[in-house]
Amino acid sequence: MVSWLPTWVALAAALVPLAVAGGCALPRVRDAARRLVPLAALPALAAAVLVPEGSAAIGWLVTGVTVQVDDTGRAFLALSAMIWTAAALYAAARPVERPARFAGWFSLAMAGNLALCCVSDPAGFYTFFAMMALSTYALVVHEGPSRRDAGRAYIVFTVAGEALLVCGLFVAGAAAAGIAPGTTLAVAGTVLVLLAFGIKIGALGMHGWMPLAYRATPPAAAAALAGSMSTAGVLGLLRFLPGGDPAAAVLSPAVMALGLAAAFYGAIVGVTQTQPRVVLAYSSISQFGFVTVALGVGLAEPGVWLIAVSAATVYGVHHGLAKAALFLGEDVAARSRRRPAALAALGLPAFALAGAPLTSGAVAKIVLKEATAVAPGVWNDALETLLPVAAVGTTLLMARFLYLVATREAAGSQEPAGGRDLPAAAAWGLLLAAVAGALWLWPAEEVAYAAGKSLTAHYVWLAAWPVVLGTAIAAVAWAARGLSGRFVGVVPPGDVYAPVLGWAARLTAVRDERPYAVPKAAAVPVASSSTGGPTQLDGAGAIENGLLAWATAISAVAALTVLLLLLASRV
Amino acid sequence: MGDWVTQQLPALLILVPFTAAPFAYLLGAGYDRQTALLSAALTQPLAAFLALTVVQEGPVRYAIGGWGGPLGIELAADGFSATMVLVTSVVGLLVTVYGLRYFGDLERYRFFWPLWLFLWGSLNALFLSADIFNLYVCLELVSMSAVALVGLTLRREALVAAMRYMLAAILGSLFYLLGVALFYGAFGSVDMATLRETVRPDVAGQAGLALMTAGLVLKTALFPLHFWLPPAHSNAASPVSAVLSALVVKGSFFILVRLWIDVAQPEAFPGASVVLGVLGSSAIVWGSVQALRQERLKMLVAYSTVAQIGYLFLLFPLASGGGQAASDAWVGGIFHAVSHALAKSAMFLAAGIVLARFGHDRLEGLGGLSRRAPVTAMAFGLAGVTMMGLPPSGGFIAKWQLIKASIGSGQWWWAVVVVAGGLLAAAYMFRVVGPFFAREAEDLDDSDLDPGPSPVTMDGAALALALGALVLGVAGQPLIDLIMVGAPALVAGVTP
Amino acid sequence: MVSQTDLYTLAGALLFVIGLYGIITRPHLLHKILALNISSAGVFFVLVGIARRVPGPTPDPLPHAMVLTGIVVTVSSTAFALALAKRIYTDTGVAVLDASDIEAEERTGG
Amino acid sequence: MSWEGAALLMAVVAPFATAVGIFALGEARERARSAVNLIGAAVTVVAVLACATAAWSAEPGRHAAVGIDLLDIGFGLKADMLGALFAVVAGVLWLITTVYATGYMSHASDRARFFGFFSICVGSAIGIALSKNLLTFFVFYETLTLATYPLVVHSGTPAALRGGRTYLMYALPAGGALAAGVVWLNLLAGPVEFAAGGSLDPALAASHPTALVVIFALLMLGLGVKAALFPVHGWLPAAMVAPAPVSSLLHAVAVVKAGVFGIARVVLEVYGPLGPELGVTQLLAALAGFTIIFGSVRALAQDDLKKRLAFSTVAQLSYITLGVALASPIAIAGGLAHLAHHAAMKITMFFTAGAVAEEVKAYRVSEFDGLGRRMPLTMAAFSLAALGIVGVPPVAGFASKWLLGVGAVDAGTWWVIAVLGVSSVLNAAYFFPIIHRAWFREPKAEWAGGPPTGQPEGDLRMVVPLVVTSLLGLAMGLMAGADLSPASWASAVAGWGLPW
Repeated sequence: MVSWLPTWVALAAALVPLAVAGGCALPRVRDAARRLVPLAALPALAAAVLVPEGSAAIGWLVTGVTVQVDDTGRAFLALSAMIWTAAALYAAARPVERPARFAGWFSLAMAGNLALCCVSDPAGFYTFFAMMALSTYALVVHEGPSRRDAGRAYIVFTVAGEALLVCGLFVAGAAAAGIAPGTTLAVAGTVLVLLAFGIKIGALGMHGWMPLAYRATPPAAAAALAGSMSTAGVLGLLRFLPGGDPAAAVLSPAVMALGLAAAFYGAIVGVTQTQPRVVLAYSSISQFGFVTVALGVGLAEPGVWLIAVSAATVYGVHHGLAKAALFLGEDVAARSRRRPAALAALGLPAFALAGAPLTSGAVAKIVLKEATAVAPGVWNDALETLLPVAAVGTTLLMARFLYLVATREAAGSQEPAGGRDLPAAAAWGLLLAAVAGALWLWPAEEVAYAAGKSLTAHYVWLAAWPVVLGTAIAAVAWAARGLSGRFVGVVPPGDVYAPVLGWAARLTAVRDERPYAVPKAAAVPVASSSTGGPTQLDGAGAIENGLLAWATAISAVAALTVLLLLLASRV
Repeated sequence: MGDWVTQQLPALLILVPFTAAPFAYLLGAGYDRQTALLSAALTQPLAAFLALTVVQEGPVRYAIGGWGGPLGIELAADGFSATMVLVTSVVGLLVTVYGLRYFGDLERYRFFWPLWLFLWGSLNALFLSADIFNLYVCLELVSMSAVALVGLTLRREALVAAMRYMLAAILGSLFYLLGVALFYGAFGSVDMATLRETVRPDVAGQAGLALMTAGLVLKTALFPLHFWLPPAHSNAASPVSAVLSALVVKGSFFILVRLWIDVAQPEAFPGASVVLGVLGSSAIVWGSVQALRQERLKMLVAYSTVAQIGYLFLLFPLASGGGQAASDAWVGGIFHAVSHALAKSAMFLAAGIVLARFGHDRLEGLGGLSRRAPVTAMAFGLAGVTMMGLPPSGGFIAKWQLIKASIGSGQWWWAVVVVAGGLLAAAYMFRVVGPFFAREAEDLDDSDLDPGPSPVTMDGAALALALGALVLGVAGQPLIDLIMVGAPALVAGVTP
Repeated sequence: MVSQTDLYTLAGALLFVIGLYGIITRPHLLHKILALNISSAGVFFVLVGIARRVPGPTPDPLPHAMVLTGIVVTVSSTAFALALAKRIYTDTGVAVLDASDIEAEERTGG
Repeated sequence: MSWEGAALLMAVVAPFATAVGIFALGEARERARSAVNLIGAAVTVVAVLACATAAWSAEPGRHAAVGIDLLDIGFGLKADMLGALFAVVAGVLWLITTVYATGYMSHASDRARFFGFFSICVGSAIGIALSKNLLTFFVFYETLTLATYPLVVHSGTPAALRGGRTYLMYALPAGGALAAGVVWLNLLAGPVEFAAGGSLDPALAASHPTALVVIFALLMLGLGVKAALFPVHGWLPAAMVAPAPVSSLLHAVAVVKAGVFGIARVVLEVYGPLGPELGVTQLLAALAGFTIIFGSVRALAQDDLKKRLAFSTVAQLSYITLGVALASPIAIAGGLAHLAHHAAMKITMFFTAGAVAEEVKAYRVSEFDGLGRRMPLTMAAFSLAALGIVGVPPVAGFASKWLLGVGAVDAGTWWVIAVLGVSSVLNAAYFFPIIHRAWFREPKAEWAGGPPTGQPEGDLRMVVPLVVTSLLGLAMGLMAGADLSPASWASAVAGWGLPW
């Protein structure tokens, strides 16, 4: 570690892609800038490795930004930088429509994602989080037949998430400014933060966008979205959940229950899907369920939060790398002339996700288990029983995914071939290498400990049996596909949210209102009046005509005189 | 020399126009306008000088020919008188300037000049009179010249309007004279300074005051006795309308104020002042409602006068209690008279230009005025600011004072009337100003009749009057000082 | 006890009211002008009576001066009114103020 | 007279003098008129900046002031930080708008009238900003009311006249209510000066509670019309028939902000602690909260872009009112910062609406498909501003929303947080579709190729100002924490040191 490197350099390095994005917007230099995108995340990667721990406040920036480099942030920064680099390399090798534009938005999202790993204050985090989330919209709708539905789903959930987040962060921001919110407000703020980042990680009930967006986004962007940007939600939760605050403990059971339910729900709905990327989306929903469980455990007691943070970080990194590799691999397999080889290579991240022995998944599951082991009371037993079952589900999902990829052509896919296969494969290969090696090379002590532990026979068995069982069930299902086929496609991608999204669309549809220039009525005909008064006689006019009559008027003079005299005589 | 002029000021203010009037008639075409201009140019500084003298040296009294009362004629000028003389001179000068080009040397308008000078002199005499019989004579002089001016155009509507005006005016004078007779019979004097000491609220005093009030109310066209005003003011030539609305109605109002606030104490006649206030309020509402209904510009402006006169009468109930509130009401009422005089004359002068340009004054046919005659439109609009009582304008200060007096004297309901009247005024003002900006109506008018851009003197006169009303809103303090000089005891309690 | 002055005053008031009645009810302009003159006469009556207010044989001269002035004013304004009425009659064919008066005028056969 | 006094006078007089010059030069002498206009605007900017400097360097509570007395009414100006904030916003944006308007109005008629009244409006707005007491404020406020009318009806079409009528039907009764409130308050409490922390005697709350509440209601009714508070907001969408520069500077900045600025003055510097004590500011906050939601919902379905922007303004103005009405210095800072922030962002959007209407004759949101290719800079500026309004950092809107939210926590009002959240969603719901259409929909055939070759995408006199204002909005947000940023300035006004 180089101690003289100031902390803010990390943020500066993370924001390098911003300059690239700017270049992509300028007509003159956009083609040159586009070529720099694969290099844009490298400074951040270097910063993740080199910048020493520390924090610094940049007072003038937005509402004051705190740059923070710590182990958690470093892990996420490294993860994101790796995924973005691989995704950018892959994108450079594949043709997309309007490449400069794609590169611009891609870099902008990258900048946001990398920068948010370097800040720890609510407003600063929100700034980069929003930069990432909103520019991703452009990536989601960039091309492809299903982009409109995907875009709508994505933006609706993102906007809701941003709004929830900012509200939740108000409480955090107030706390940072030295204002103690009341207990109710504090809990409400925590709930809002949970919901907001829950959307990003597709937590149960907030997952509706994920299948649609994952399906439509171009492969490289999808890899970044699923691998890195969703995982940023985990970082958000780690940064802003009030771990250690007794007030938040009340939420712990709900969070754990939600996570567990997501783990199963994702698996069950996922296996019925017919498109590989949708399966991956439901896999993400399921996998982030595990992370959610860990965080729920961490909320329960002040002492266990740090364990939960560690578990969530490791699991997040593991899942992110594997998922990104799956997305790129899915595209490689679809375009490759050597599909079996591609399928074989896809097996690595698939098994890793399933938690097979010797993979990063096995290590991550051990770290996770450390966290769930400290869950309070009955939850401890429940998690111990149910998480391996959920792992079976993950295996099933992976099997379903591989099956769909393998049989895709049979399903009539008409993906255009093109681009340079070798650089694309190389980019994917880099990611595969990261999947294979990351957790074994992780410098943190607890990870190394878990890695060592995963090689022991007991843990190999613990990791292996759900995979074996899952594979067996998959095989049975395949064999009995007449029966299991009935479940295929029963749930549409995005499941329960389809009607909600339609409603949102109607809400913002323009309504053709009456234009300004509509003649009100025909002009009143011009009439001349010798007396000069109005031509139309209404009540007021009739009375006035009466008053104007000579006899009335002079009588009124007399009446007034009498009235004044009468008033006088009273005295 | 300076001293001599100072002493003779009240007399000079009457003599100059009265002397110029026959000259204007006798010299005839070609010289009448110059004569009028010369007279105006002399009278205006004299009025300003009088105001200055009054502010510096207090009220002025002057016995014509050295003959004092009871048989001789005495003139007196306190702050109120000087204010009215001053505003008359300002409006008069600008109307004269406006009239130079408006009437030109048209033969049938040649009587304007002598009549107008005569009217001016009569008004000055009225404002400077020290006794109530003299006021009767002045009232008649003012009425006769005003009636003649209304009939000046010899148009049928104008003649009928003049006749109606005339009968009402004579009748009003008779009521007034009867009251004067009763006063003299009961108190043995017509001199206001003497009456102030001797007047009692006995039967004769009550009856005399009631009769005088009725006659003056008729001549001021207070609702519901406004029947003669709209036809007379709208059918007269525009400079005449300006003078009538701005100054002539203020003449009889001036006497009312003298009688009620100065001579008789309103608390001696409690119900009556409330009646006047109620009628004033009704005038505000009714005049505005009628203005809203009008289809012709000058009718609308005339009804606006009916409404604005109403504010003046709020002075009576507001001042009746004395104290600070009375003082506020005094300033507010007179300030209103002044700013209304400036603004209303500006509006009629502008209306005159409109009539000339369009050949008619139907509201729906005035589209595009702001393009065709921007200065005219602006003069009208600025005058409207005062009419609505919006700041910064004299009208605002006046209403401000009136509202203050209402709340200060615990009679908040008059404040409601004042505010509502402002809103109604805004409503009818924008009925006029709105179409100025209209575009589609431009094609409607007959541009063959359009005499082209109006002369600078006409536009300038209208604009100057409107600006004057606005300036009062920010730099009105000297005028307020003037108004308070020698103010009646009832309202002089505390200097605001 | 009704004094001489009061008698004059009451008689003058009566004349004034009679004139006023005529001004209100008679549609023809000439009638109105004449009625006005009757009212003026009433006012002058009152003024003349008031001259007796001072004790002693010599009446107060001031009301007489006022009456004289008033007569001058009334004469001239009557002349002016008559001229105006004539002009209106020439222009419109009738000598009335309000359109509604035309019928009334025809009824009374003015 | 001290230099501060001279600056104060100059800041107010310069625009009025400009108006006189413009009227005097008339329609024909266009170059001279434009020169006078620009010089006047530039002088005004210098003067308001000088006022701001004076306010910045003054000791607390001791402001440079000038004035005249009439009756017991002291008319006067002072340079305090709150006033300087609004004055600088109005002055600087006027200069920019002048450039824009020169381009926008280049084919219009009656330009002398237009620019003349425009100058009067700005002068009144600056007068409002720098007024030292309620009466002076009222005078300029009413001047502004009137001077705006000719601008609303400028085009002279029946629609414009209708819009003008609607405007007056709201503005004039409001003026009446304001007048009544001002007079009453002056009678009750003597001349009402503006002073930080409130100028009313606390004893009044005990002796005249009902009167103070009624007066507050009258004042809010009067000010609320310009501030477009529900239910007296209806004129603003109707007034959108005015030319774009009017909508931009007046209906997004000067006129409407005069209303909220007045509310700020009354709530903070007249009523002060009496407001919460009497319970009136809580009601005001609730009304503002409702207006935020209401305006945003109404904006949703508007196809006419300017109307959509107008309803957005209705909602956004209430952010300011809401902040001012909350019992927290942080929220107050947020509200006041929004005064400047919203100005920069909304003016950009109205500039855009005008530029687009002039260049490609598109007036409706549904006509914006692919416009980003035809007018990339313009639409980029628009998008940036829209993001800002939605509250996306680092554009300015976020900073004010952030302060408001943190302030709401500080004040313990949870519902404000909910309002802010719902409003953010709604803001996105009505702005993102426009951004989506402009950038992500297939362009019309004639736009697909981008701007005409070799030419800029529009009249540069329009494009440059709107890019400048959008960058201003970005800078205000990006550097919200810096000294002298509107947010810091507002925090200083609110008496709250920023924690960053």
